[in-house]
Amino acid sequence: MTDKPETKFEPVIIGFTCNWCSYRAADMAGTARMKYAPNVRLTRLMCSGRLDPTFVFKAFAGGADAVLVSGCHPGDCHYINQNYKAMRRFHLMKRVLVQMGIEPGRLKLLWASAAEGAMFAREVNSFVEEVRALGPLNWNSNHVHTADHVMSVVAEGHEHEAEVAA
Amino acid sequence: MSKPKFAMYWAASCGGCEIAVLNIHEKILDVDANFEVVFWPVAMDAKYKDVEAMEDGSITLCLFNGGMRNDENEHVAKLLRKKSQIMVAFGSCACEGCIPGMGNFSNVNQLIDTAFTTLSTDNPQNLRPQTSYEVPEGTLTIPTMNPLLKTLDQVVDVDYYMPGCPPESHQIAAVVELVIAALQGNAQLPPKGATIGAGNSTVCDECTRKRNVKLIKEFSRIQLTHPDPELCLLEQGIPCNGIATRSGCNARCPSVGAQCIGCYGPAEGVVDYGARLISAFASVIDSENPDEIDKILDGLVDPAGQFYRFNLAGSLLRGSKYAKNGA
Amino acid sequence: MKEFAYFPGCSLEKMASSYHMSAMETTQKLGVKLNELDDWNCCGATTYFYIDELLAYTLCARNLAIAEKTGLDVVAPCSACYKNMFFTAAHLKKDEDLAEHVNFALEEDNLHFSGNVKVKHLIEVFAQDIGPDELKSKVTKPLEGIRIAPYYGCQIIRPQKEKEDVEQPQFFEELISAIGATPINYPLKMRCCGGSLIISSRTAALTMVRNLLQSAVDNQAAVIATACPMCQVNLEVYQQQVNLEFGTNFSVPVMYFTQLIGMALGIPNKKLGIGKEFVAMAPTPLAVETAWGLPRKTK
Amino acid sequence: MTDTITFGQEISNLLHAAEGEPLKTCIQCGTCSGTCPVAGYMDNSPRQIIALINLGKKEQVLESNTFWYCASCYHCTVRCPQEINITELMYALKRYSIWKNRYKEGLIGPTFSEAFVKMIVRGGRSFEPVLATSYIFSFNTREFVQEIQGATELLLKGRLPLLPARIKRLENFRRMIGRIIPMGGLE
Amino acid sequence: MDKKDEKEKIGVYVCHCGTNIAGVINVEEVSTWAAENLKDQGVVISREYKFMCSSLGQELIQKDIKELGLTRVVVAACSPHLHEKTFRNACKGAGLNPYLCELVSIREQDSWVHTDKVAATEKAKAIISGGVSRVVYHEALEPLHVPIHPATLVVGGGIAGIQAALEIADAGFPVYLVEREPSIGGHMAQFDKTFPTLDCSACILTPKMVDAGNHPNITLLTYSEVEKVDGYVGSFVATIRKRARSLREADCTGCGICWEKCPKKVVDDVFEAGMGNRKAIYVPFPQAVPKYPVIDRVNCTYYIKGTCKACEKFCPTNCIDFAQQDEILTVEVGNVILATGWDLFDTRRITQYGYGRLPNVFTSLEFERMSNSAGPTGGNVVLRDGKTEPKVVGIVHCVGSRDKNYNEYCSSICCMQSLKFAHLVKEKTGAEVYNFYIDIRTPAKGYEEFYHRLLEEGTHFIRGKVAEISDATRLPSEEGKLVIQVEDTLTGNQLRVPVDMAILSAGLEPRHDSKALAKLFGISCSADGWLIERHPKLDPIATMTDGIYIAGCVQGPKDIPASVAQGAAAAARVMGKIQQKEIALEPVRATIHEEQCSGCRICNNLCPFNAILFHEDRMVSEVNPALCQGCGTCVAGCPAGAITGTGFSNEQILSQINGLLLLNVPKKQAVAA
Repeated sequence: MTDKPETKFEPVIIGFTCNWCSYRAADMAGTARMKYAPNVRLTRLMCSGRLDPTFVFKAFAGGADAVLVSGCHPGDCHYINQNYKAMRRFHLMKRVLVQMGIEPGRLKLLWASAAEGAMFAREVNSFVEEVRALGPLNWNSNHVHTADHVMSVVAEGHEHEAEVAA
Repeated sequence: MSKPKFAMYWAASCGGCEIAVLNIHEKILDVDANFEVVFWPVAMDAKYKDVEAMEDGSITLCLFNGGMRNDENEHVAKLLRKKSQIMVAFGSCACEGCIPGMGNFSNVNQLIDTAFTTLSTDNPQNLRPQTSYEVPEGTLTIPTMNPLLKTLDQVVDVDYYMPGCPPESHQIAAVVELVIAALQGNAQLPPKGATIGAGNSTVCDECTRKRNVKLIKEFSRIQLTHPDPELCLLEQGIPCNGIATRSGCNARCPSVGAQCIGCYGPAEGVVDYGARLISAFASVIDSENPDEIDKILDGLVDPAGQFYRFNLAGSLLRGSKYAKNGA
Repeated sequence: MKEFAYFPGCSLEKMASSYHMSAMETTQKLGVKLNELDDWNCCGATTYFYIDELLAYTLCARNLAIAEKTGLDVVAPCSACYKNMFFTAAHLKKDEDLAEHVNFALEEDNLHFSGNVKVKHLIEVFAQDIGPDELKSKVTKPLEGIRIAPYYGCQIIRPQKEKEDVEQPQFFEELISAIGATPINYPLKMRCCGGSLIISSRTAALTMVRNLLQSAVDNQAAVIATACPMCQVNLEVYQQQVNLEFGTNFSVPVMYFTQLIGMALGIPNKKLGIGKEFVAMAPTPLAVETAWGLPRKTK
Repeated sequence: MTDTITFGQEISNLLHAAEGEPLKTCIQCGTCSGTCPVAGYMDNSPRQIIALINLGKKEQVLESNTFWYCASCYHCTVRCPQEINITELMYALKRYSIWKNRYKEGLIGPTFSEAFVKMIVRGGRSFEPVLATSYIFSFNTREFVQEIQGATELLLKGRLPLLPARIKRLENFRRMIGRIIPMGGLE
Repeated sequence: MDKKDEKEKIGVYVCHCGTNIAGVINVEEVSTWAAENLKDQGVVISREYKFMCSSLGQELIQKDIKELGLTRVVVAACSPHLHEKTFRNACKGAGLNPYLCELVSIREQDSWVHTDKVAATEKAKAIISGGVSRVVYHEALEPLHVPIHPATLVVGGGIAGIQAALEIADAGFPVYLVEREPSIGGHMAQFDKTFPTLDCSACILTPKMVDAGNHPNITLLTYSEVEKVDGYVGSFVATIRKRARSLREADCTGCGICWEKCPKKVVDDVFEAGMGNRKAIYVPFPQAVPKYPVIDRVNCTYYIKGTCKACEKFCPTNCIDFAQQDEILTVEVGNVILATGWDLFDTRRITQYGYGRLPNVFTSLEFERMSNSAGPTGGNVVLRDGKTEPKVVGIVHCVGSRDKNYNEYCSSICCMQSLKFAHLVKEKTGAEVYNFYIDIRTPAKGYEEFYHRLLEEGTHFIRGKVAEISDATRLPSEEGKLVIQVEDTLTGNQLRVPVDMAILSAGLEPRHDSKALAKLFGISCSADGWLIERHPKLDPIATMTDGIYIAGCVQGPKDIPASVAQGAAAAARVMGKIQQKEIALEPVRATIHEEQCSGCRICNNLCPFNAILFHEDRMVSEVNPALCQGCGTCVAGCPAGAITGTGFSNEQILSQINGLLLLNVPKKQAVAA
């Protein structure tokens, strides 16, 4: 592989932010003129709890190389605790993505308060670098042999059943 | 006046849909009385060239089951589309890929490897099927596999969708009745693109189990527990897909104590069936601690299989409509 | 029968052999088996962490890896050994990078540490695994009337591991009560004995020893109980030098807690290594009172 | 991309278990010094050492005896309101000082430490009599006599070993150490 | 995403924001690009302008709406948090529903954070493309209108709650003031003097308590707790448990004979902070409002043994009622003010300070009671033996505050409180006083002057956090004293200060049950337990839940003037709301489509505002739009896709993703994807 500098891979990242903390963190980064990589395009939701896994899958299916999900810190949600629901979905989504042949590193969850502009900028930069290292999303070549994994778990389950029966 | 013409075809499917059609009992006689069956490979001898010879639009109703696994499937789908007035994606395979669609977790080479090299296969010379092969008599060909299995509507325009694996016989009977009534001018057909032979809501709508607010502390596999026969299965930690699966089957599985596995596909307007389930299951996990959440999720042995058993070919991530290198 | 891997540490070979003897005797009597680790090495003391952190972790990890092979939790009687091994295990479990480096070195001795060993101090075995109630039920010669100063020292308790009380723990007192003696409350029970400063900064260390002895004596302690060979040496062996340095007249016996427990369990003195002290403990409680008098103020 | 690294960063990098630069969060409250049993003997209190590090006064810190007086009692660490592991900081400073081969004159700590380390590398276990030679000659006469008296008594009570202890798999052990530091460096 | 049948007419407006945007992004190029490439989406006009938010810029949009018949507007400028309202209003002015306008940010999220001009310009195109795709699916919305009930519920009868209640009641609106203890007054009633003016606390508080007790518009519910809150801004329904006082208030005159005659003494660890006693039937303090006592059933002999009834025997009006039951009241209110105050940090947690072990270590509240002339020692500052005056007193600042082992925050009142203590000790005993501090924080009016006064009075100030307080004496001068060990950080000296008495200036903590309170009222509280305000600077009074306000220490540690100010401010906000008679709510709401809902109940507990109701009879769930806050969690969670969320619908967001990925643009034009 001979990568010329001008053909450096620029990933496209779709970001989902909540209206109250993380979008404001992005605003804050702007107001403070902090610089970060231009690869992330943000969508505003009212709350990270609004994040429907469909949106994430849609972004990947539509050609995004990675997806950033961002919300208020746990315990600080402006809708009490909806970000925990986002967190739970994030965990399950990640498992499904792996089975679908998408590297888990392409989905990132970032808690950012409205004051954490600098952190937001820093995290975006490091995420862009991480995704750049992963290369373009090409998940059809990343078929994961889920069958092996599943069969081993199923076998375990059967052993367990046998134990129960005994 | 001659009777309206009827066709039924199976692409990548198991044949269960045909059996379901025959399973409508005496109503099958109405089919025979009202239609002239012109093409139905399972039931009668027919050649593609006979179909090719027909006039475009001469078949009134075509029930097409099976997914688009290879170029032959696609060829027949396009052919029948051209010849038919009403094209129904019949059964889960045609609608959303169904079990054959699970092949989309793997690429073609992996599928062939699995079929020809696993222990149960006796293949000492490690042979692989070729799409064309020269013999003294000429060239032998078999159809070429598609990189991903496609649903019917990813290949041709579809008028109606009839979900189910297979569609429930009572629903088939109702649809047949409706079409006959419409042909006689006694009823109106639903708008194009509609799902027929199914409900508007999800399986829970028809399920009689008692239900409460849901909080899941542990997922368990149904064979490892003794679920309460009265209570919602999901509340008991059994991953029942009924919440997201289109109604129409009279909650057949939950009513006999098995969890819904989702054969009726997504509800109206849903973009990605699995995403709905991921969101719903995860939302009601009863923990705010990431480690504990992970532990609870370990109870879902094969999440992608759980959520996409029937819908993989219609999904955002593994449907050929979206997969960049798929089509 | 409870079983542990046992890491005696260098001091217990000779300098604190009585601690070793009494530990083996008492645990045996209380139904706990200590299996000495095969071919253990020095834990590195605090000194190693001065020079090279990675090397220090490796030394501890070698012992942990040997222990891991036995499938048992490892027990250390010396506070410094305990602290080093406990935090090495904790760091290696948390820091994959560090674990990789360390395991690379361990390969030379065909060892691998995967983080599955719990490290305990000997006194925790008595306080938690045996427990004061069980201990009390086995006592045949309660040390009634003897006022014992529990000396915790530093590295059993500190640094903090979870959210346990690091300022006023009580488990040592409970053990003393269990053998029928009276634990005394004195303010310096958590203070430092000076540790290795006895070598490198003698005056400072002797002052610390002086303060500790004074606090114990002011509160009428007949004996100081320790759970660390370093503390024992500093408090006992250096008593003469404290007396010379500060013109005091201390003569307080400093015993390992296992020796005191052993006495209460009726184990003969000789088996407990009693007789190697600089300041002998009086044979009976009465004698304690008369031999050293109460209270014994100096200066 | 910073080309220069501050003294504070250098020290922070040596704090193994900490993240970032914990010393920067010091509020100079003095809890550590107030708690320290040896603070009276130090030329700079632990609090002052942190202030000096944060100011970048490398020379002053290296000239200080503070960290060589630390007894590793961890009392400051459990009380620090900013949860700075001050004891580990003292270790880090010792390491730094030994690596740079710079320490205040007349201290026993550095030579003692090196002797100890070499001893373990040789035998795998500690042996007090050899160790004693590393420090005993720096004592004044009175201390010297006291130490010898104490040692004699220990010997008589059977508490001093006469022969150095060694571990069995010494060769493996040495090679193991060799993977961490080249042996030549210490032998 | 499939396009809708009827094509919208969309106008795109790209702002230069002077050079803020145009300095990095090629605005002209972006505007032309949008006009050409987003035609298929319905873009009929694309313009750029120096300052879109100026009146000229707004007129430009309005003119196009009128002349070109625009049905949708996309403005690419600054963050929607800044000017969304502006542009929506501009559209409204031209007759277009304001919710058909979308503002996308190419300043905060593009020109200000990127330096690469080409990349920034391309990103701006993608952002606008996303906005255009999204706006197609916007719906015309109308704000929701909710009527406001004129009554207010104030929870907590400390100074903040009293102030709020009085302000609202004086304006002529009804108030329910609920207090857990038998009397209102709160912590302020326990104090002797208040800093920095040293007014007598009772002298300034009692009149306000009496006013609150007598006010015709205030319903005082003491010894009561709110158990349940339903409803939403404008019409909350609160369920209040009025605990049985075991006497008929209507007959009680508050004469005091009952508690004189009561034989059962109880240590009072609430009002007297454990320093004094009360009886089993008691009023917490003489000036209590209301004046009626309560029987403490846990300690009353009658309730324990079944005999005694001394109070009943001696009561001249025969008002004692042992069989009295708790009363459950439901009240309807339009707004709620929470002013439940604080708890004192438990100083036992810092074992090295010896509280509870060393008798002469006192907490700040203990000292408050001790120095109060109506308190257990009659205002004498004495040691635990009750008679010896201390000769040396040490006051320890920051106890439990500014310490990650306990509470990381500064409790903000302890410095001034400690200075006050120092003054009082000196005044009452003439003792030497040492203040041990990390920093002296005296930022309010008159505070620094008070500090100077203390310096002049000769109080010793030692800068250093106390390491420990012990009875480990070493020198003859320390004999029988407490030794405070500290580094004087200004000189670097290690000090051992022998004192007779140590006072721990303990920090303020959230009420132990503040998390339950937050849950009850559906608002958020920080990890510490302080309730979270809508905005830390610009809206410290309101919460994220409309109609619920916070005042005083429930929001964070503060002193009396600040608590009073917040109480009054909360009242002003409530009165403003009441005057509006009805309020408009943002129409971002979720709706459940009944025919699609299967009643699976997944969504039911996804809503922290209890806005989702399950109808057992019809087996469907329904969203109450007035309770719904529009977070959208249920929309994302519904497995049947039966819930839609206005303003953030699936179509809008999916379409925006398409736009952001430039999937809506003819292939050859797609840039840098």
